[in-house]
Amino acid sequence: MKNYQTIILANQEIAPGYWRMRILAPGFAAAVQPGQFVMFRPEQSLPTMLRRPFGIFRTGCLPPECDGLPPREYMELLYKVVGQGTRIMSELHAGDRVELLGPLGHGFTMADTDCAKLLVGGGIGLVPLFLLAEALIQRGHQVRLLMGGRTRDDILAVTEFERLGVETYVSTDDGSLGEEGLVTRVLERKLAKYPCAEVYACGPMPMLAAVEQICRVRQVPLQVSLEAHMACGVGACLGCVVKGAGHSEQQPNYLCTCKEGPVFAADQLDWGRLGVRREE
Amino acid sequence: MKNYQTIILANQEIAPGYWRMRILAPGFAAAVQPGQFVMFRPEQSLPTMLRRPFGIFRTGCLPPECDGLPPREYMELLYKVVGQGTRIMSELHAGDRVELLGPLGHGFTMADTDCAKLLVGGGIGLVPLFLLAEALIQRGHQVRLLMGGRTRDDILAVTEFERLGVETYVSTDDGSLGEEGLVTRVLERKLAKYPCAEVYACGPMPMLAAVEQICRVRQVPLQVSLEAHMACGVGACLGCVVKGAGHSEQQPNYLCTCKEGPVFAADQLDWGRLGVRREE
Amino acid sequence: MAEKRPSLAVEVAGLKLRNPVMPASGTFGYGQEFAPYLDLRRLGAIVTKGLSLKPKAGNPMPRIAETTSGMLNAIGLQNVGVDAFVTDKTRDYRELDTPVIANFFGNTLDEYGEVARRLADVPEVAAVELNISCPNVKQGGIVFGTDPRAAAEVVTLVRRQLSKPLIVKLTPNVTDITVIARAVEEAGADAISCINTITGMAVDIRTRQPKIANRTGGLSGPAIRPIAVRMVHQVVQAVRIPVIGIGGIMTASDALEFLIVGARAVQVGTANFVDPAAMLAIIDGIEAFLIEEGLNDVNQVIGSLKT
Amino acid sequence: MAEKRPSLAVEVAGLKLRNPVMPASGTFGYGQEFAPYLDLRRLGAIVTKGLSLKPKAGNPMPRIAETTSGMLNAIGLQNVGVDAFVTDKTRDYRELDTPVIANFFGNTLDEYGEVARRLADVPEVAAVELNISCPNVKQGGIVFGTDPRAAAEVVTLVRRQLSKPLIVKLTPNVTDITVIARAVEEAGADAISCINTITGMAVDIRTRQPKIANRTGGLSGPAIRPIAVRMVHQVVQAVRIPVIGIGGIMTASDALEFLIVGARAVQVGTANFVDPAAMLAIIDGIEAFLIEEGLNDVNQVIGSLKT
Ligand SMILES: Cc1cc2nc3c(=O)[nH]c(=O)nc-3n(C[C@H](O)[C@H](O)[C@H](O)COP(=O)(O)OP(=O)(O)OC[C@H]3O[C@@H](n4cnc5c(N)ncnc54)[C@H](O)[C@@H]3O)c2cc1C
Ligand SMILES: Cc1cc2nc3c(=O)[nH]c(=O)nc-3n(C[C@H](O)[C@H](O)[C@H](O)COP(=O)(O)OP(=O)(O)OC[C@H]3O[C@@H](n4cnc5c(N)ncnc54)[C@H](O)[C@@H]3O)c2cc1C
Ligand SMILES: Cc1cc2nc3c(=O)[nH]c(=O)nc-3n(C[C@H](O)[C@H](O)[C@H](O)COP(=O)(O)O)c2cc1C
Ligand SMILES: Cc1cc2nc3c(=O)[nH]c(=O)nc-3n(C[C@H](O)[C@H](O)[C@H](O)COP(=O)(O)O)c2cc1C
Ligand code: FES
Ligand code: FES
Repeated sequence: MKNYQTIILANQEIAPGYWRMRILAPGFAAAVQPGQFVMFRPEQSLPTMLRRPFGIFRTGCLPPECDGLPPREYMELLYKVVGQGTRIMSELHAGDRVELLGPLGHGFTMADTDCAKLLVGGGIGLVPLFLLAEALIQRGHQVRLLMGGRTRDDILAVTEFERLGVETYVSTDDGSLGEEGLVTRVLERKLAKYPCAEVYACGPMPMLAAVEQICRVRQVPLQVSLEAHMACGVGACLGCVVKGAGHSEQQPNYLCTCKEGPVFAADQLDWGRLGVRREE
Repeated sequence: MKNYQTIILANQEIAPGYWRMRILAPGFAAAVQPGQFVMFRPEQSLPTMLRRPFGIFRTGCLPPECDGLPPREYMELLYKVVGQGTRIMSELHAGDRVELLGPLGHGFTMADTDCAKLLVGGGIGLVPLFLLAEALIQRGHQVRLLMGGRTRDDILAVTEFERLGVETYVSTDDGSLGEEGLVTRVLERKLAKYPCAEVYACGPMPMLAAVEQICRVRQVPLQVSLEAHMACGVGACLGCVVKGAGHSEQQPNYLCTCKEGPVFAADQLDWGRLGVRREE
Repeated sequence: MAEKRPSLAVEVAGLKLRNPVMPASGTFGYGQEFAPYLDLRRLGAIVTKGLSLKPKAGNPMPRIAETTSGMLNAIGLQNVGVDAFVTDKTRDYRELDTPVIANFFGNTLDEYGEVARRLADVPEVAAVELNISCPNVKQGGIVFGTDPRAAAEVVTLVRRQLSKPLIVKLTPNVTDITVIARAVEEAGADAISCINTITGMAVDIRTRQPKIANRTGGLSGPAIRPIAVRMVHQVVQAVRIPVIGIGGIMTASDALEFLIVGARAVQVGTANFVDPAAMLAIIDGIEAFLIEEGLNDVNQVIGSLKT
Repeated sequence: MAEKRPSLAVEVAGLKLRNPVMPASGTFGYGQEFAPYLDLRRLGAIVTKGLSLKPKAGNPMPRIAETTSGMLNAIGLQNVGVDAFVTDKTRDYRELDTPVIANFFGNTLDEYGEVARRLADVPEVAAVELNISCPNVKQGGIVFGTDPRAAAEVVTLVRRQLSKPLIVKLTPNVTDITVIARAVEEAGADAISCINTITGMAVDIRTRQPKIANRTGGLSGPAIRPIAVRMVHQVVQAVRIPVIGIGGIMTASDALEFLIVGARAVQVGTANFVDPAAMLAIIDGIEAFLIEEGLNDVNQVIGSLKT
C-alpha cells in the first residue's frame, strides 16, 4: 500500500447518480486483494477535507495499441453521489490530479472447496464483488451473483459480471428489473438448491443482517464487507470500529473496519450490537 | 448596484502573474462610475469564503455580428495573483459561474477645468484609471497617464490607454521598460511643466504617500483610490475603515473604504496616521 | 399538507416573528446597507450594530482577516452611539413591519444601564440584545460575560431600566456556558442568544505580524459552527427561556441544526458578507425542508433532536 | 548562508529534537501504522495514542464526522492499556532514534499516578504527555484540566512518579487558559502542549440525530487553528517553560504561525488523515522558509512575533 499521486483517465455517469472513475495506477493491480479499498481525495484544495473510502471495483490496463503510449495500468471506482464529497468527485475530469491511499484493509478469503460460491450484492455494494468473482473464476470456480437493488437504476455492471462467466440473478424491490422482491429471498432459494455454499455479501446494513441470519441458521460460511465513517484508513484513529464477537465493556473487542476489515467473517462480528444506526 | 449572478466569458494571463477576466454583465456599464469596484466570488463552494474586492477595469459589448447572438455587455477585471483567492480565480474558465456585487463605492470626481489631467498608476493600480481616462476624454479633456512598475512585467495595458488617445509615460524601477526610476519623479517633472493640474492616483501605499506629498507642497488637487481588507463591501462590517482628516479617539473620523471610498480626495484623509502597515 | 405553505412563525420573548431568521449584530449594519440586496420585510427581525453610550472609534487597521472557513474581526465595536442611532437611524425603521432589535454594550456597569435607559422608550425598537462580551474597564478588564456574578449584575441593572423584551447575548469564551446562562436567566433575561465570536489570532509569517492590528480578533463563520451548536444545545438544556442560535450559519441546513437542538430562532452573521441575500435563501430553504418532511409548522422542528 | 542547510533542531524540556514537528496524540496510532507512508526517523518525535491503566473500550459508533474544515471525534480514548503498550508496542521503537512521547490519562487521580509509575522506567519512552482533558469520575465528572486546583493536583502527583520530562497537555475548553498553564507550571510541568480538541456537535437534519453517537465530540482541524494560535500565544506569555503548539496545522505556513508566536515545537493531528506524509511536507516547508528568509536556525523564528 502506498499513496498514489496520479490522474483521472475517465469519469462518467453510468446510471442516474452512479459514476465510474478510471484512475491511472501503475503497479496497483498486483497489490490488490479482492475486497480491499482506497482512501481517495482530489489533489486541489477543496471545501471537503477528509479522504473518502471507496472499494476497488476493478483493475485493468490500456493496451499500447490504443494510442501508441506504453501500456498503462489503471484502477476503477464505482461510486454513488450521496453528499458533498461524492458530488465534487462527479465534477472531476480526465487529467485532474487525485490521490489514492491503498490498497487498504483486509479483503475476502477464498476457500477452494467444491461448494457453491454465492456473491450477494445490494446496490453500490456490488463494487468489491467484481474482483472477487474474477479471482474465484481464475481459481476454476463457478460463481453466482445475486444482485439486488431498489429499482433498475440500482442494478449496476451486471453484464460485466456475465462477461466473466458469472451466473447472475437480478432482483429489484419494485420489479422494474429482474425478479420483484428482496435479494435475500433469492439467496434462500439458492441455498435450498446448494446447501453446501459459501456466501460473500456487501450492501446496506439491513440486507447484511438478513443475510447473516439466513446463513447462520443454515450454518453456511459468510463473509461480509462493512462500511464505517473513516478518517485515517490505516488503523490509527479508531474512528471506524465495529463491535466484534464477545465484545463487552470489560473485555472490549472493537475491530477496525479499515484494518481488520472491511471484509469480516460473519462470526467475527457481534451482530446483536453492531451499533449501527438508522442513517447508515 | 446589485448582485450579478453571471458567467465568465474569458480569463487569460496577460503578463506573468497578471490576469484579465471578462464577465457577462448586462446593464452593468450604465451603472458604473470610474473608480468603483465589485465584490467578486466564484459560485461553486470553495476553500476561500469571503468575496474579494476588485476594481472595474473596463466595460464593453460583444457586437452581435461576432457570433449571431444579440449584443452582450461585459465588464472586465484585471487582477494580480497574490494569494489563494486570486490563484483560484486564475484557474476559472469561460462558462464558469461567478457572482459580482456592484458597482460599489464612491468613484472619481471629474472637474471640467482646463488644468492638466494627470493619472498616476502603480502596477495593478492602473485598473481604475482606464474608465476614468475614457470618461475624461469623452468630456473633451486631454489625459496623461504616468504608469510605474517594478519591471516591464508590471506595466499593463498601456497600448489600450494609447488607443483612447491618452498620452502615456512609462517608468520602471529597473529601467526594463520606459524611463528608469520611480513614477513620482515623472510626476514631479510633469507638475513643473503643468502647474495647473489635477492628479488621480492609484497604486501601492508608499507611492500614494509620495504622490500626496508632491501634490500637497504644490497645492495640486489629488484624488487617490485606496485598498483595504473588506468583508461586506457595503459599509456594514466597518472592517475597511481608514483614518479621516482630524481623526481622534474622542472625535473618531473613520471612513469606510468601501462606501466613502475607495476614491478619496487627498484632504479627506489623515495621511500621518492612515494606520497602514508594512504588508500592505 | 403540501397544499398550504407551512408556517415559519415563531415567538421569542413575546416577539412574534414571521420566521426564525435574523441578522447577527455587527454584520448587517443598521439594516439599510443591505436594502438594495434583500427585502428587509422578509426577515424575522433586524438586529442592529452594537450601540454604546458615546460614539466609539473602534480599533486600528487591519481589522479583519480570513482564516480557514472563518474570519477574524477586531472592529472594536465602532458605532455611532445610542443617541445618534435614535435620532438618525430609527426613522428608516418606521415603514418596516419587521421588529428591530437594538444590540448594545457598555464599558462599565453604569454605561450599560444608561444605554438601556435611552433605548427604553424608543418606539421603533421592539427589543434589545445585551452584549456582555465586553471587558469591565472598572474591574481590571474582566469580561462581564465570563463571570456569572458580573453577568447577573449587568442583567439585573439593565432589566430595571426597560420593560422591552431583553435578550442577553453570551460569549463562548467560557469553561461552562450553562453557568452564565442560568445566571442571566435568574437575573431577568427574557431570552438568550449565543454564541458571540471566539477569540482567535492569525499571523502573517512573512512580516511576523498578527494579521489583525489588535493582535487577537473574534472568530466567526462556518469554522465555529460545531462549537456553537454544542453550546446552544447545552444552554437549551440548562434554561427555560428561549434561545437564539448563532454561529457559522451559511445555509438552511446549518440553521436547521440549531433549530433541531432547540433554538427558537437563529442569527446569521458572516454569511451576509459572502452573499448579501443569504438570509432569504435560508428562509426559503427552511420552508422547503418542512415541505419535504411533510411538516406544516417550523415549531415541529424546534427541539426535535433524537438521541 | 544559503550554502549549508539551516538547522531545524530544537530542545523541549531537555529533549533534543531533530526538528520541531511531531504527531498529535491519537492521530498517529502508536507510530507503526504510518511507517509505510513516511520514514519515522525524519520526525522530531513520536507521540502515542493516549494510554490508560486498563484497556479502554471507547465510545459507540459513529465516532467521527466531518464538519466545515474540521472533524468531530468521540473515540472515547480507546486504547490497549499501558501494560499491553509496554509489552507489545515499545519493541518497535528500539531501532528508531526518534524520541517517543507516551501520552496518557486517567479517570481518577490514582489512575493517573499509577499509569505514570508504570511508564517511569520504560527505556523506550523518552518523555510523557499528560492529558488532563478528562473528567474526574470521583468528582462528579469535572474535567481536571478546567480547574487550576485539580490540574495542579494531578501534575504534582504524576511529577512524583517519574523523572522523565513531563509535558502537560491543556484543554481549550476554559475561560482563561493562562490560569491553568501557570498552575501546571508551578506544579512541576517541564513543558505545556496545547490545544486539545474543542467540544463540538453536529446534527443530521434528516434523522434529527447527532452525527456522533456520543452526541458531542472534539473538534479538530484547520477550523480551530486561529483559536489554537491565540491560546498558544497567551500561554507563551504566561509561563517560562516551553510550549508545544497544536491545532489545525496542515501546512508549513500553519506550523510557522505557532513557532512565530513562541511555540518551541508543534504537533500535527488531523492533517495526518488528509495526507499520511503531511509531516514530511511540513518539515521540508519549514526548511524552505528558513532558506527563503535567509535564516540558518529555526530558533530564530521561534517567538519572533512583531507587534
Ligand atoms: C470500506 C468502504 C468502501 C466503500 N466503497 C464504496 C464504493 O465502492 N462506492 C461508493 O459509492 N461508496 C462506497 N463507500 C461509501 C463512501 O465512502 C461514502 O458514500 C462517501 O464517503 C460519502 O461521502 P460524501 O461526502 O459524498 O457524503 P457525506 O455524507 O457528505 O460525507 C460526510 C462524511 O461522512 C462519511 N460517510 C458518509 N457516508 C459514508 C459511508 N457510507 N461509509 C463511510 N463513510 C461515510 C464521509 O466519508 C464523510 O467523512 C465505501 C465506504 C467504506 C467504508
Ligand atoms: C477597492 C479595491 C480594489 C481592488 N482592485 C484590485 C484590482 O483591480 N486588481 C487586483 O489584482 N487587486 C485589486 N485589489 C486587491 C485585491 O482585493 C486583493 O489582491 C485580493 O483580495 C487578494 O486575495 P487573495 O485571496 O489572493 O490574497 P490573500 O492574501 O490570500 O487574501 C487573504 C485576505 O486578505 C484580503 N486581501 C489581501 N490583500 C488585499 C488587498 N490588497 N486589498 C484588499 N484585501 C486584501 C483578501 O480579500 C482576503 O480576505 C483591490 C482591493 C480593493 C480594496
Ligand atoms: C464584523 C463583525 C462585527 C460584529 N459586531 C458585533 C457587535 O457589534 N455586537 C455583537 O454582539 N456581536 C457582533 N459580532 C458577532 C456576531 O453577531 C455573531 O455573534 C458572530 O459573528 C457569530 O456568527 P456568524 O458565525 O454567523 O458570523 C460581529 C461579528 C462580525 C463578523
Ligand atoms: C481522532 C482523534 C483522536 C485523538 N485522541 C487523542 C488522545 O488520545 N489523547 C490526546 O491527548 N489528544 C487526542 N486527540 C487530540 C489531538 O491530539 C490534537 O490535540 C487535536 O486533534 C488538535 O490538533 P489537530 O487540529 O492538528 O488535529 C485526538 C484527536 C483526534 C482527531
Ligand atoms: S479509519 Fe482510522 S482507524 Fe479505521
Ligand atoms: S467592507 Fe464592510 S464596511 Fe467596508
